Amino acid sequence: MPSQTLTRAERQRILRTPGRHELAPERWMRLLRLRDLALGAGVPLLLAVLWQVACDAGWIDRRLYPSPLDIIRTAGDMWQRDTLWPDLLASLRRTGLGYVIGSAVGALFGVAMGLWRPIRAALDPLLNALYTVPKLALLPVFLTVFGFGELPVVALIAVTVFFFIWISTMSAMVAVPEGYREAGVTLNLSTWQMFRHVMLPAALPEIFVGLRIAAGVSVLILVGVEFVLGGNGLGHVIEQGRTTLVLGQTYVGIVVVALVGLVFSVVVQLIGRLLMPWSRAGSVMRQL
Amino acid sequence: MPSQTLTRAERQRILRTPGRHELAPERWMRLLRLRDLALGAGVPLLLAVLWQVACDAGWIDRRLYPSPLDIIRTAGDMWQRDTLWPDLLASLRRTGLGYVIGSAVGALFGVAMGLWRPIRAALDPLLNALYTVPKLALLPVFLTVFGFGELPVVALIAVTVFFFIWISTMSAMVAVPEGYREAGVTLNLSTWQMFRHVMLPAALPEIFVGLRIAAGVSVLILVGVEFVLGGNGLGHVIEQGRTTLVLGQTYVGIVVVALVGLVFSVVVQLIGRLLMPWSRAGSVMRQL
Amino acid sequence: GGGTPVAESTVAGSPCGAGGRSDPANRDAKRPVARCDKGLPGPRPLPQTVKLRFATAVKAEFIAPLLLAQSKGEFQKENLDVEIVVLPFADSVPQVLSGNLDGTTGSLEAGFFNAVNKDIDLTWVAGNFYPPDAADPAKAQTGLWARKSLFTDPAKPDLAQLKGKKLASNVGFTSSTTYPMAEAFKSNGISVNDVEIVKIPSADQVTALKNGAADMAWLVDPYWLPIANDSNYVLVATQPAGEPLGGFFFGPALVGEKRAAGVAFVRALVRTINTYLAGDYQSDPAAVQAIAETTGATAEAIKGTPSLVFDWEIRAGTTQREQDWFLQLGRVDYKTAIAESELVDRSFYTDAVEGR
Amino acid sequence: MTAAILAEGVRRDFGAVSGLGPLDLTIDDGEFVCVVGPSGCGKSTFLRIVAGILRPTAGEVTIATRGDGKVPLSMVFQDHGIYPWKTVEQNVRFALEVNGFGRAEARQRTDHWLGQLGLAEFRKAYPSTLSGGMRQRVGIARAFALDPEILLMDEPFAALDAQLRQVLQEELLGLWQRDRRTVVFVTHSLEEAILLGDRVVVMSARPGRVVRSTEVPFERPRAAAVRDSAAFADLKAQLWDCLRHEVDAYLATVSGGTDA
Amino acid sequence: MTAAILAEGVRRDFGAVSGLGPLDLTIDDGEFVCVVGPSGCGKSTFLRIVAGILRPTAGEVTIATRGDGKVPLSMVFQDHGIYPWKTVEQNVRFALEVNGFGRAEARQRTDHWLGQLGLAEFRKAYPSTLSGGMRQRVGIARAFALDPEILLMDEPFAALDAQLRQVLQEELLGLWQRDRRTVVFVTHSLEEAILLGDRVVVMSARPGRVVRSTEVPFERPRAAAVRDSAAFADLKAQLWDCLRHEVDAYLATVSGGTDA
Ligand SMILES: Nc1ncnc2c1ncn2[C@@H]1O[C@H](COP(=O)(O)OP(=O)(O)OP(=O)(O)O)[C@@H](O)[C@H]1O
Ligand SMILES: Nc1ncnc2c1ncn2[C@@H]1O[C@H](COP(=O)(O)OP(=O)(O)OP(=O)(O)O)[C@@H](O)[C@H]1O
Ligand SMILES: [Mg+2]
Ligand SMILES: [Mg+2]
Repeated sequence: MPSQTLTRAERQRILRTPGRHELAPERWMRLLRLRDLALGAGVPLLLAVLWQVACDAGWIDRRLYPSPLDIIRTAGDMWQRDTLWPDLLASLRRTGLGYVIGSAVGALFGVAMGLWRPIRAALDPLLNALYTVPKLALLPVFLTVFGFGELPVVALIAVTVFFFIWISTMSAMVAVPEGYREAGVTLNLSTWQMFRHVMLPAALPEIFVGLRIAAGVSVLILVGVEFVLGGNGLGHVIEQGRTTLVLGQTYVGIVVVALVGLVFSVVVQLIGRLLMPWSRAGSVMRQL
Repeated sequence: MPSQTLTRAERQRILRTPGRHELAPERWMRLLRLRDLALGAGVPLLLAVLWQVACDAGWIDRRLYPSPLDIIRTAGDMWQRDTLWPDLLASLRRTGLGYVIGSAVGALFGVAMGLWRPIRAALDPLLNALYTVPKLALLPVFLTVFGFGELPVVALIAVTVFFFIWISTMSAMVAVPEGYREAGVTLNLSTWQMFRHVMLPAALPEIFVGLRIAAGVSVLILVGVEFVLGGNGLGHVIEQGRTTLVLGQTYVGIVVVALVGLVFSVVVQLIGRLLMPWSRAGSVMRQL
Repeated sequence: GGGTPVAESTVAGSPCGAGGRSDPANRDAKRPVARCDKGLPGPRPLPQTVKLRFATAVKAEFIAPLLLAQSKGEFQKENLDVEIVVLPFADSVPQVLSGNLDGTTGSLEAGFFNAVNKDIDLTWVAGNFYPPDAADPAKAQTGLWARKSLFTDPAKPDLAQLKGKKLASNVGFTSSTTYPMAEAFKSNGISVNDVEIVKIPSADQVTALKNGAADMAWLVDPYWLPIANDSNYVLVATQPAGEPLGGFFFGPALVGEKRAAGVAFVRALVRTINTYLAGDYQSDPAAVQAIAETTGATAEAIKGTPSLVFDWEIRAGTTQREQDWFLQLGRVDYKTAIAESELVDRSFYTDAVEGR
Repeated sequence: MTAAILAEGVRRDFGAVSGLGPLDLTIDDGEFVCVVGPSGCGKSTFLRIVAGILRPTAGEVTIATRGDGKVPLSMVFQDHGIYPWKTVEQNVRFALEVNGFGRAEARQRTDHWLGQLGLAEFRKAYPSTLSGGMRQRVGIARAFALDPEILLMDEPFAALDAQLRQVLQEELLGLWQRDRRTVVFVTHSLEEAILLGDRVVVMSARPGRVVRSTEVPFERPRAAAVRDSAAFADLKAQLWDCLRHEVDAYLATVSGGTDA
Repeated sequence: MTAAILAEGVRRDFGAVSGLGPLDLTIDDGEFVCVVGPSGCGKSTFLRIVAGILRPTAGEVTIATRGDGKVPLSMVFQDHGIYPWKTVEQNVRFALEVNGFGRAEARQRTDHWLGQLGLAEFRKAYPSTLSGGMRQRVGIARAFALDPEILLMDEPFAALDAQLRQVLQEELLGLWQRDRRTVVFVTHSLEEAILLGDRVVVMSARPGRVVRSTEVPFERPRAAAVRDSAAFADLKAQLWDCLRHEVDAYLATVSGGTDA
């Protein structure tokens, strides 16, 4: 029957076969991880090489923008003269302390405001307004309250970080699907248990996004504060290089700050993964 | 039978009755909204009154920290002399433009990196490092690229906002439950349709948290940039008040900035609610 | 406001006269400052309008010559179209080099010397000002203020007692005030390295003094006002007399191919000083009003600090003296001082006042 | 006998939609009541009100417990109600621990019930790696392990294969008979309802009211053979008619609109 | 007759867990195949592989479509698979529009199927305001409206009351008979399987293989009375035995561990 044949010819074939991932999952994962690493390191390297070439070719004025090799050289010099290490340490101490304090208080407010509407209603407009108050403009207040030395610097970082964690945590708490809470109600959970076993884990992924954002913010604000306050730290290194036009020093400072931010962010993400083993369970597609 | 009686006496009674919300939902919602408003306005007002009292009583040095009434008076003066309005407008224009551009580009990167792992792998370390580069330290680069005038200011705001939206969007995309994608696969969605109808709406709530955070950030960075650049704007008002010791002006600037931030944040949240009508559908508990 | 003797006598026929010049080596506090008559030297408009762009870190009274020259049309008379952008000195240097700016304003901070050392063409072509009572610590003014209680005899403060104390500063010893401070310390037998720098922005230094965060601070206008009459603080060092520590810097174009425009620019500045900013200009309400308008400050705030002595001339040896201290303190990244001839070009203002 | 659950004029509106009509129902202490009714009629809503998750819009539910169990009430949710951030084991054990069971007992009960429900092998698995039926079994294990005085079950066996369903029905009956727990069991299977319940309650279409409440006349323990009896078929037919009437009414009302 | 779905040695592992054993199955074009099997044996996994959501770890599935429908394949998910950010109506209509149905036709089909499924009144409602059964009906409406050449259904009627279930079974049969669509229907109800299918496939316990594949000998259209026939009871008993064997094996293996 011709029509039958025709119909057969028209048939579409769809194949479902194992992909490379299914055929050799371990090898494929290793390959993927290698690819990721290569890409992640390759792109910045490529940019650095381009920059170097542009400098060598004279397209970029080397007096103003040192080349990557210049920066490495300067960094080596500074390292040998022991002028980078103490600043790095000072900055790490400040930002670490400020970050931890700010995150803790921010999470506290976020949780309280996320869980209880009256607290949210009472504090949301106020905190929203305070959020955008330029903290550096309030320096006199900080100096008066916290005296001098490390304390106002740490306080400024903590206050800034606070707002980011507050918003993330509060939003995350409010966004927890009600089903989880309802199940908790039938399990007779106390407020604390409900928080500990239901709200917190449900909100954790979003809170960690906030923590990651705030990690960067804490480094940024640290540098900003050190521009004007506290006579050492990476911000000071950058600022001093800038005002005295020792630009090599400035760019070394910038690169170190960027690396600190990168490491900080990676650490926060790793902690997140450790704390949320379930977040990758059952994921099949996402690996590709 | 005494034992039977005893058992009866031991019985616990649990009642499930309509709450105030169920008995008169509309009235109750109105009351709640009123309470929220009262709390939201009351707390800042209370703080202002306390501050005023402290100033009047001389606990706070009025020459350094003007009282709320002083600030209002100064604001009135400045308004009449037409010295506040143009700065406010200039700042709003800059921050609005920078925010929109930064958010758009950030969302673009966030989406691309959230959806395609190779892009994520390639750019994540680089952007993570750039995130914490103090943008103000790169002012010369911005000026060289964007010339003078509004452009570098807007660019600085846009670049800063970019990173926040990028992280939020990317995290939100990666966190979209796979089930949604799987359903989309069986519906033969194209990449664009999958994005438009599945990934974007699923990620929207988290993206809006990022947008809210970035709204504040854009105002903060605006003020920071105007401290050093651009002879007008609210940051200039604050800084000029500080450098000329007209502290009333500084505090007026700070208060106006705070209000701008508050309004900005509220607007972003309202837009979010409009765009996500489903987010409140079916919610029963959350109203209380 | 205060005042300073002014060189008189204008030689008839010359665009300004002998009063427009003084011996660069003369740093006498009572030295007459260079001045011409009002409205002189007269404009000599360029054949074609030249656009120039200059940077200033802030719009404040001390930059009034530039601001008023623009607002009063003095640049226009020279057929110059000058745009003023607000930018810190350090940030403006790259822009001068790349041609985005024709010149900038600032003081002799370490960055200037480092820049020139790196072959960045920047030339100091005109001075700016000095405080009227410079070198007279009895008069409250810009200078190093210290807590009185630090000294055994506050009437005759011995700076040696500041050893180990905290100095509030926004940049540390890289600014132009390093030189007067260092000289003051040296004459009391201590070094600036003997004090501890506490980094605090200028606007917050008084707060720092008050809450004990710092023991002393170099307070510039107008930050010393709140403690001017406070018996707890004493002024222990001031800017040197008769010696501007900064001013106007030209990029390569203005020194080279656009030299005529450079001279016209300086001529307009000089004329502005002579016309509006000579002597105790703050007693002239119109001048105060003009400054208030261009800086955005209130008239009262301007009158709160005394009239400055605007001086377009560059004293001999200023660059050497600054560099000496920066070299000694290691604040510049080279070892031997750059010669004044590579840093300074006085020909612009001499040409301006001599009508060339 | 005393009432364990006494619902009087219970209504629940969701905005303009009334989800549960005025419902009056008395459930005796120790009674096993099966609830059937058209989809969307308010069965889950009723259970949620009894469980204290929702409040009624009007009316009142009085719950009386003997106080001889650690947990007064617990519920098996239609959509499982388990936590994705806890492993199978943690989901069960944590519920026990927060309800006053000691560590050892909690562990022992968890092990027991995971075993009964065929989940022992998956104790360390996260719910996202389980099949639908396995997830439902976790919810069932949790409720059974808690051994509540009143057990609310919302279509608990819907996602289970016929065999497992039978096994669990027997487990449930064993549990119920041992301590005479009160059970409210929502199901869509009339057979299941008749096989398990002391009484079958038929609800009307939304907003659900009780349209019929029938005692099941079969002796316990009921053998599977009961299914083949004429009385069983008869009862089932009656309930079926009653229910069909409701469903037809429902479909007639709601399917209107643009479709003929 | 040609095969619509040809599965050859299909396996799927999840890490160390093998979810689906080597499975060989041929489903003819236009055939209605019901799949039963113990909970967790890999039924959903198989459907997901056919639907292209998952790839097999080994083996191959070949799907052949006639190309006479707009949509080659569509699936009703065990957990509904509908989007909370779309209303009931949007959930259905959007699926139609992206699959090449014109606006007018999409609207008309949406209206039709929402009506058939008793959802017309809730067309503007978001899924979070629906009952479990209503949500499942949205998923069914979407799949039916798409009128795919191959329809994969994963326990589609589990959350529906007995009556609605019957109504929808008839709808499904009507759809199937009209265009002779290929249907793969996973269910836990043997009755449903026998009543609907041309063939019933019994899967083994995890990792699921085909342990039995039985043609259903009843003529179509099948009246409900078929249930009462001896042949029906016999077939059911056979399948039941086969299945029990699997479930018992399953329970014996997995419930081990700490529990005796
Ligand atoms: N994403 C995943 N990660 C790990 N294991 C999985 C995943 N999905 C399924 N499995 C495993 O595969 C097996 C089969 O799962 P599947 O969902 O196919 O079962 P099923 O036959 O549909 O069961 P049910 O009748 O309960 O729905 C299960 O044992 C489960 O543990
Ligand atoms: N959160 C909510 N918001 C709005 N309406 C709701 C909500 N919850 C339930 N409803 C409505 O209440 C009615 C009853 O819902 P319920 O879940 O109790 O039904 P059900 O009897 O359990 O149905 P099923 O058998 O399908 O699970 C439904 O029509 C639904 O639309
Ligand atoms: Mg229900
Ligand atoms: Mg399944």
